[in-house]
Amino acid sequence: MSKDPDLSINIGKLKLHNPLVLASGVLGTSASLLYRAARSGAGAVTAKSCGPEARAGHPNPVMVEWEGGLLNAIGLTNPGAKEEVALLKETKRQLAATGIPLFASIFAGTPEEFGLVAGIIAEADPDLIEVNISCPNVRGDFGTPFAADEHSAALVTRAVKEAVGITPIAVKLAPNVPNIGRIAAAVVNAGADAITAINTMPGMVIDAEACQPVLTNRTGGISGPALKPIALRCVAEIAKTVDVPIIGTGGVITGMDAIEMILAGAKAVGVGSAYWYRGPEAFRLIIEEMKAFMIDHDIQSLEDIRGKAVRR
Amino acid sequence: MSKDPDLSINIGKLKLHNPLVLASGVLGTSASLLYRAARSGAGAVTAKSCGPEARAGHPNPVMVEWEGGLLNAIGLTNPGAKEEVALLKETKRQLAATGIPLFASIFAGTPEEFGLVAGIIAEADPDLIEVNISCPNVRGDFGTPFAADEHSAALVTRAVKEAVGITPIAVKLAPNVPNIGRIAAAVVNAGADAITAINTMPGMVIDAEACQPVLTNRTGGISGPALKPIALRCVAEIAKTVDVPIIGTGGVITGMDAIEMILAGAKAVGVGSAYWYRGPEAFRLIIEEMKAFMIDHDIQSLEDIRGKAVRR
Amino acid sequence: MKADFFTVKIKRTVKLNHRTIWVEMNQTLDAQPGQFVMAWLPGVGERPFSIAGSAPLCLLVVDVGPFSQAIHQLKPGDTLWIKGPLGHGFSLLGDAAILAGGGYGAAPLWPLAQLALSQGMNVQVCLGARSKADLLLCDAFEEIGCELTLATEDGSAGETGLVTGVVEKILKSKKIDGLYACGPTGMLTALASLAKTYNFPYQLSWEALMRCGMGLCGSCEVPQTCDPALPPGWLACFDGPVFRYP
Amino acid sequence: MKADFFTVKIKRTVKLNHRTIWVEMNQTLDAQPGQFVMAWLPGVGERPFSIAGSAPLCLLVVDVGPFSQAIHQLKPGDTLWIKGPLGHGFSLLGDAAILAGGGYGAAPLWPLAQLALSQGMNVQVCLGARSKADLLLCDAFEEIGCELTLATEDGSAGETGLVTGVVEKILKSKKIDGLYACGPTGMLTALASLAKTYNFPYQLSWEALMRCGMGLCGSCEVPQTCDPALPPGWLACFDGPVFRYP
Ligand SMILES: Cc1cc2nc3c(=O)[nH]c(=O)nc-3n(C[C@H](O)[C@H](O)[C@H](O)COP(=O)(O)OP(=O)(O)OC[C@H]3O[C@@H](n4cnc5c(N)ncnc54)[C@H](O)[C@@H]3O)c2cc1C
Ligand SMILES: Cc1cc2nc3c(=O)[nH]c(=O)nc-3n(C[C@H](O)[C@H](O)[C@H](O)COP(=O)(O)OP(=O)(O)OC[C@H]3O[C@@H](n4cnc5c(N)ncnc54)[C@H](O)[C@@H]3O)c2cc1C
Ligand SMILES: Cc1cc2nc3c(=O)[nH]c(=O)nc-3n(C[C@H](O)[C@H](O)[C@H](O)COP(=O)(O)O)c2cc1C
Ligand SMILES: Cc1cc2nc3c(=O)[nH]c(=O)nc-3n(C[C@H](O)[C@H](O)[C@H](O)COP(=O)(O)O)c2cc1C
Ligand code: FES
Ligand code: FES
Repeated sequence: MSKDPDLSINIGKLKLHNPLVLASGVLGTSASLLYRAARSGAGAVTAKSCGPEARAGHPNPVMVEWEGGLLNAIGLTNPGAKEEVALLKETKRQLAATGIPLFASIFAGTPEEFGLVAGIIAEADPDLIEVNISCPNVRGDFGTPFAADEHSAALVTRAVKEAVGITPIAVKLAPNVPNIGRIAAAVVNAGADAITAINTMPGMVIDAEACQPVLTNRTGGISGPALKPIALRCVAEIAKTVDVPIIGTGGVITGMDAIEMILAGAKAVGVGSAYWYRGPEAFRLIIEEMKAFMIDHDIQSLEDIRGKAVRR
Repeated sequence: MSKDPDLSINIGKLKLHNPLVLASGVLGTSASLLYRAARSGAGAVTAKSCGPEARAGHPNPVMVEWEGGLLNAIGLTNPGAKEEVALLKETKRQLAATGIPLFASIFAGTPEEFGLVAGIIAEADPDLIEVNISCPNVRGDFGTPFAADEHSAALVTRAVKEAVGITPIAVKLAPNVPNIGRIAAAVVNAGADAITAINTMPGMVIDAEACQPVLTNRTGGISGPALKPIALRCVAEIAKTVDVPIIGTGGVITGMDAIEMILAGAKAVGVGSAYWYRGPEAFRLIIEEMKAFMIDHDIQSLEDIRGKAVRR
Repeated sequence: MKADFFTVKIKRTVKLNHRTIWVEMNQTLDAQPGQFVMAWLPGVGERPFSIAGSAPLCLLVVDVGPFSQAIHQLKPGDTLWIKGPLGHGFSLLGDAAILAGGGYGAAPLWPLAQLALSQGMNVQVCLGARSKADLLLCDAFEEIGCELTLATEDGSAGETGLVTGVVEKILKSKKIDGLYACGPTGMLTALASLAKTYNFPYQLSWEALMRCGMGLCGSCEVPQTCDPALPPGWLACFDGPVFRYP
Repeated sequence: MKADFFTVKIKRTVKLNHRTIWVEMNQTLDAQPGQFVMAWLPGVGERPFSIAGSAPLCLLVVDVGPFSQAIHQLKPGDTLWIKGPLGHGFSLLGDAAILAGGGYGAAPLWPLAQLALSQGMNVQVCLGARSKADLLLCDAFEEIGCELTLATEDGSAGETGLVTGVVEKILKSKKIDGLYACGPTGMLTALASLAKTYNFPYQLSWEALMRCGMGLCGSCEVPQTCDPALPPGWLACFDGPVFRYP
């Protein structure tokens, strides 16, 4: 019960005052929204993924709740890399006083294009660039995600790494692969400084009455509670395989979920859908619950329990 | 409201009086259990997967319920192919009067071994042999599932097809692949008469208090409600790609779920975890609910709505 | 709140003016005035609408494009898919309220007026539109006992000009405990600054492009340029649609 | 029923005989007599145990192998993981009951006896074991007002022989409305045929190897060779552990 538990963590040289990272695509579409998330308790915030050109995204419906979680196919709505630089710069300005790191997120259609977008985004000097090779909602345009195989994942990683210089990069992986550890190893070998796992799991919600999938895009990405056991398994598998920091993401709604993610081997913890389930206070609530658990169990720092559930 | 809706379907030459198929591994461990499922309303029943040798399975805990579904790692407990033949023969004897088809299910460690097991099992003359190339719970022993890539999946399919002669085979696919349509196409080209989709999704449930995964095997397979949107998406993707009957399996708990599965393109509908959620009356309840929906919507036969939600 | 769709059947539709209908469903939806729903028509789209009545659920729909047009085609017995109620609505203060609506902004004010009257409040309703033919629910507000003032840009009914003008007059002349408004962004921005000038509490129901409707995608952010009193990153779908100040 | 684990703390353990303890937890579990729990000790395993008391939750644990041994090591304040209550328990019939327990089969009979007495029933308890030292809960049953008859194989207490013998004597001599039993499979098989011979309603709590505990894996099927009255495919974890006949 003595001193307050230490929730701070490092991702490489970056220091986060707590491990919670606003997940990409959730409220990361403007400087003010990122600022709001930061002020409401996030340890770091990630901007919505941006690509080479502006995209309007898919027509509505783009999101629906089902029994076990959420399903979305926003369709990577974004203003394009050039505009995004302005957004990121403004965000950095607003965040400066808080000391809370800003992560950018990028996607593209080819490894070369990934390099180009990364180069543009690097101008804004984000604290980290997340490389989204795993969005399930843009198949039609971009083919099977690069996260699907080691070779493509590595190619993208290398292209981005070359383009951004010293800015650290995290590669964001997809759960619908047979062996995520192998993909993780490939991107780490190719230069990834961190791994974000996982993106949403592809799914479909059908409305029998309507005789149609609910989302206009038909398929979407599953997030929220139903994703948690999938994410924990992926994080555990990655933690077994590589040594870089993992931003464990998927279905973290409570402090207990976040603790589980860290027990599975995550360094930081992505938080997205929790905003829906718990409202704008999500970060603060999760932090409080983590602290309560740590005090109860006499845990001084997260490093003491990281990966503990899966170490042999 | 006129005549009773027709729930019967065909899988190749097999006629099922309704589309519900007891999923492999759920209560398919003895003739009496298979008989019970058949008597309780199933249109067909699948025996628990059997391999070349007897296996005790994993130590307890082997199963746990979580917020959105179930997680199991039974570990393919089975008496080995030779014993299984006796079990299947006895089951056929008991089922004879009901006219309800019996599906066997097999797994093995190499394509050749799959052929061997299939050959042995074929002696029992099951109505169909399901080829389980997708069990997530035996990695340690059997490496990445064959369902992970087109080439291995096709090799196994061909080996089994050659071994069994005219007995129809269904190949059971895994959800954790980037492109399930491609795997489906490969196994159909290699001779699969039907496809069962999907097996459980790999996952992990961690107990923070215990600082451990709950299952002794650490990881397990997710089934039940949380699997449904994943299964629907897989079935829709497979239905777009190939023309063989699909046994749509995953998270079907209610009649509405079954209807959704058929709207996604399934011919038959696998039912496993529903036994837990709804008890031994699961089949009968699902059938009643399907009929009620069909009457309400003036649907005469399932063929009228099959694939309707995903046809362009 | 659970954001999945459920179906309702259309009980009847009533034409309110040349391009507006009132749609009554066959079931109720427990909601506060000012909350909204996402309405889905499979194959057509999904759009946000204010809850114009909750027992039974009613919507007021202006035909401005493909989706609203499709709603106009619906017949009694047809199905509509609804997700909601979503967001946060109005909450009444004091004894005297002024409700200002521009165009279909009258929709959420209708249940609010009913609630205010049932609580014994004095309710002043100001409606504005381009011209007389575009005004909505005037008779309805009057019949239930609201004091009604109108403004049209072309002077075809009530005062000539914007609804902000008539609101300002009333604020100057009467004791009012709160201003409640819904309408186009420009109108709300003007009302917000008006209310601040006269130091009135106000509750404005903002519009914005809604995509997820669940406070996740960021699409419906209302920037501080609309009203400097808005906190940074304010989301119409989740924090609003009603913004309450102070 | 939800089959996830929750934690309970050990309040105290009491030694009942050379290899058996009574474990009392710090919380209650709403359950019927005859239902069971799966107990999990991380790193050790998970095993089924009858609920021997529900307010607070109590288990009776015989040390027969690694898991039960680990339970014997637990101290007050230690944590145990519980999944349950699972399955279906006993349901009392009529005015006079005979409860027959073999070994730790006494466990589920204890809350059943309490319930029966509280309903004003006459309760006859027959306990059997290898020898006197193995008998469980004898004093307890007697103290609350049950009539007690014992049987040991070595004759060290009560009648010499099996519990089935004493049960048969009572069935012959008294008006009994139902037989309730828990114990080794052989004992239950014998009791089932005995009850059928004398045409008595019976409820037997069967044991079987439990894996999922949720009626899915098929591991705990009790075959008709154990009791021909069992329906085909009867599962101890889900349909039982108590089988009621007729
Ligand atoms: C909180 C809220 C409450 C509303 N309440 C009502 C109401 O009670 N009655 C009513 O008639 N209308 C209401 N609207 C506006 C209504 O959503 C639009 O009129 C409708 O979406 C038009 O769709 P359409 O396909 O017919 O036209 P479109 O051609 O698609 O669009 C016409 C205009 O409608 C608006 N619009 C389109 N899509 C959206 C969207 N996803 N979110 C917000 N605005 C959009 C834009 O201003 C657009 O220019 C409300 C909007 C919001 C945000
Ligand atoms: C419905 C039910 C209620 C029970 N109630 C009690 C009770 O109240 N008190 C008590 O002491 N024991 C009870 N048991 C038995 C208890 O589960 C075993 O004693 C315990 O599992 C032994 O585990 P172990 O690791 O100590 O020994 P092990 O060496 O693992 O096994 C010793 C013996 O225990 C039995 N056993 C082992 N694993 C299982 C399993 N998964 N399921 C069923 N039996 C198993 C087998 O007969 C085995 O030979 C009950 C069993 C069942 C099925
Ligand atoms: C509405 C929404 C939009 C998303 N957009 C993106 C995106 O643009 N880029 C990305 O990498 N991930 C995106 N994601 C995935 C999240 O970053 C996260 O990986 C996923 O939602 C799982 O976390 P959660 O369960 O906490 O939401 C999006 C998720 C949601 C719910
Ligand atoms: C306890 C359990 C055991 C299973 N064992 C097998 C198996 O042996 N072979 C197999 O192909 N699938 C097995 N499965 C997977 C099911 O057949 C089915 O694909 C999956 O559970 C999804 O369906 P559901 O959500 O209806 O349960 C098992 C599932 C469960 C829950
Ligand atoms: S519409 Fe997505 S956040 Fe409001
Ligand atoms: S233990 Fe699995 S069915 Fe009973």
